[in-house]
Amino acid sequence: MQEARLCAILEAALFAQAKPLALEQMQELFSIDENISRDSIEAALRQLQAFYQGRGVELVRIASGYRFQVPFSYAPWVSRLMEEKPQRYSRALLETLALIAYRQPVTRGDIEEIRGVAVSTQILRTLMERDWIRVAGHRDVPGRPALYVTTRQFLDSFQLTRLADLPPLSALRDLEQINAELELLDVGQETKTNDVDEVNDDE
Amino acid sequence: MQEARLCAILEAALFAQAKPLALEQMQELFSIDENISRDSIEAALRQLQAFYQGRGVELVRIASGYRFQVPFSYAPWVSRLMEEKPQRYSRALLETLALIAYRQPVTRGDIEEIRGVAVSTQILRTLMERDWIRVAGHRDVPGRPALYVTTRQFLDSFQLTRLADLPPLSALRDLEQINAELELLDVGQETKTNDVDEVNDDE
Amino acid sequence: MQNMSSTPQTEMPFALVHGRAMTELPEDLYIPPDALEVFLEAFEGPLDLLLYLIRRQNLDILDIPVAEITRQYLSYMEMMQSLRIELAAEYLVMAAVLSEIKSRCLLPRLHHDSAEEGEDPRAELVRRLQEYERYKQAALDLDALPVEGRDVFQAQVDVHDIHPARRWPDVDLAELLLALQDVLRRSELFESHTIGAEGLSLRERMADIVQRLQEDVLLSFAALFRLDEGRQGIVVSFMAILELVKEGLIDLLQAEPAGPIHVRRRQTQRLPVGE
Repeated sequence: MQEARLCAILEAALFAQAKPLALEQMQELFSIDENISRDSIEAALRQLQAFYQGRGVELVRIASGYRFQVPFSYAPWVSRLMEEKPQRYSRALLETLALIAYRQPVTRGDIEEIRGVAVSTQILRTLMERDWIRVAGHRDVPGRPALYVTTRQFLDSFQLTRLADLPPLSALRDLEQINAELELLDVGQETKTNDVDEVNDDE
Repeated sequence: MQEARLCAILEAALFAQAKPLALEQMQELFSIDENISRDSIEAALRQLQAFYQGRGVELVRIASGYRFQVPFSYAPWVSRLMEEKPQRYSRALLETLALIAYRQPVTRGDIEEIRGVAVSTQILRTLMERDWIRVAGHRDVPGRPALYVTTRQFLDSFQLTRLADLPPLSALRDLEQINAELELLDVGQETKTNDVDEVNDDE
Repeated sequence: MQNMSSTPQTEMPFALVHGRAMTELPEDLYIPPDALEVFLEAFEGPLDLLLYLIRRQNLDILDIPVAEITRQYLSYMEMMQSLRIELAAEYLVMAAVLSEIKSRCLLPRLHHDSAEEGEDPRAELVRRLQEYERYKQAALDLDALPVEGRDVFQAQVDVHDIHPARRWPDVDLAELLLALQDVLRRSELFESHTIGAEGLSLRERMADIVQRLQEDVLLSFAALFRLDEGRQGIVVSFMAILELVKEGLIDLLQAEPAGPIHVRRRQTQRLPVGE
């Protein structure tokens, strides 16, 4: 199959589907006779990505695969078309989500301990309804509290391919080094380990 | 506004929803300051149309406005993408098929006699559509009922090289035991998947 | 509140606090009383409020002037209480924690190097503040990411004249056999009433087939059936053939798809025992 034709078929498929397409799904579009390798699909995707550079749509790779999307820079015009105005998320919701994303799996108790306030059931419900978090199990302690983790949908929604792509957490500093650090003009504030690597993802 | 920018904004708006956009709606995307005439929008749309000529999506004009759509020539691939999750075959269908396989050639009457209930025409039609059974002739009795046999496709579907590879009926009792064991295994596996450290979500 | 009574600030009437607000509280902490409730909602809890108090003064978390921060925190609490705004319990707990830290800081340290006195009383609070602050920042970072449906939009095009491909359910052989097993069991129930006379023995038929195969090396599959025996006879012959195949006594051969099937006896074999 010619590369241009392969590109056009992938383009048609990616635009036809309202969900991201995984490489495997793209491969399944073709019959065995058509003999399309994974490599040639990836090459065609790269070509499409280059082709759409700077246009009103872009081809992005996220956790579940590839999808065409309208870039951020066109949101002002596109959102005028939308009947429902996109909602803003409360700080309580975002902080709860951040704690789940960076420290998963966590219980509600873990979140409350760090935030210093109660987590409303409504927030957890909203996050579940958005399919950003799910209960992955229960911690083996009295009461067996639910353990929350983020979903693939969460990664997709935030344009991430995996958890390691989350913005890095700022470092914790040690109080005992305070005097030394302050004297040394407060250097090295952001060079310590970040937690993101601890959160494994099974992509 | 540069024409390329206008094109990209219209492209973004048209791709942002699967519904057609009327010229008036496109005009409303822009503020009065942006000062975009109907003519310049139409010129930009013609440019987009030309641009997408021969690609996997095309910009078409229909009664209610403009929209991007997948050209029909890509239907073979796109339709594979849209495949619905297949439903399971009914017990009645499987029983009918099994009886045809083991007792072929049989008439509908034969099957009904053994099953003790009527065989729906729909079941026979589905089995024929699936290319698992065919009419091999007619029994020489009043009414000349069709005689059903299984096809080569049936053997392929069940990974048999010939009918003789069908397990003998006497093996069926063993099968029941095996099945019971398999079910026990399944239950064991399901509880395992409830593991906690599985961070990501695979729909 | 009992927590408050241990601090000097509680003795101060609200009016005085009000009067000294310009000098002793960060300016923007003075808020018209009717807006205080809104102000409270702006904080995500006591840690958030404390961070605010610290950051307002460009202080490092690691170097909190506990006495000063505690004083500010408590006067803020007091304002809320005098306005009868109901405070979440967490705020009151924090007031107690702060007061305790403050009093421990005031105690003279007798032995600087002893393990007992080693820990800075502020350590736990500083740890919590830092921990909270990094997630507060992470939440802001998350919010800054382009979110689908808010900042970016999935591109979609019309596909109305393209229909989903037909896909058939998968069935495995075991499923088919289970279905057959069911139907046979049911049919046994039916047949026990109507049949019983014909008396065709499966073993007898098996022996019969093997007998015939000794004479001809290769027989047509169809030749093994006698139509005059009716359906019952055909079924018995068929089952006999299947049984013989299973026991490895005969082979069924089909040269091409849907072509004629032939039956052949295997080279080494034993006669089945007749009934």
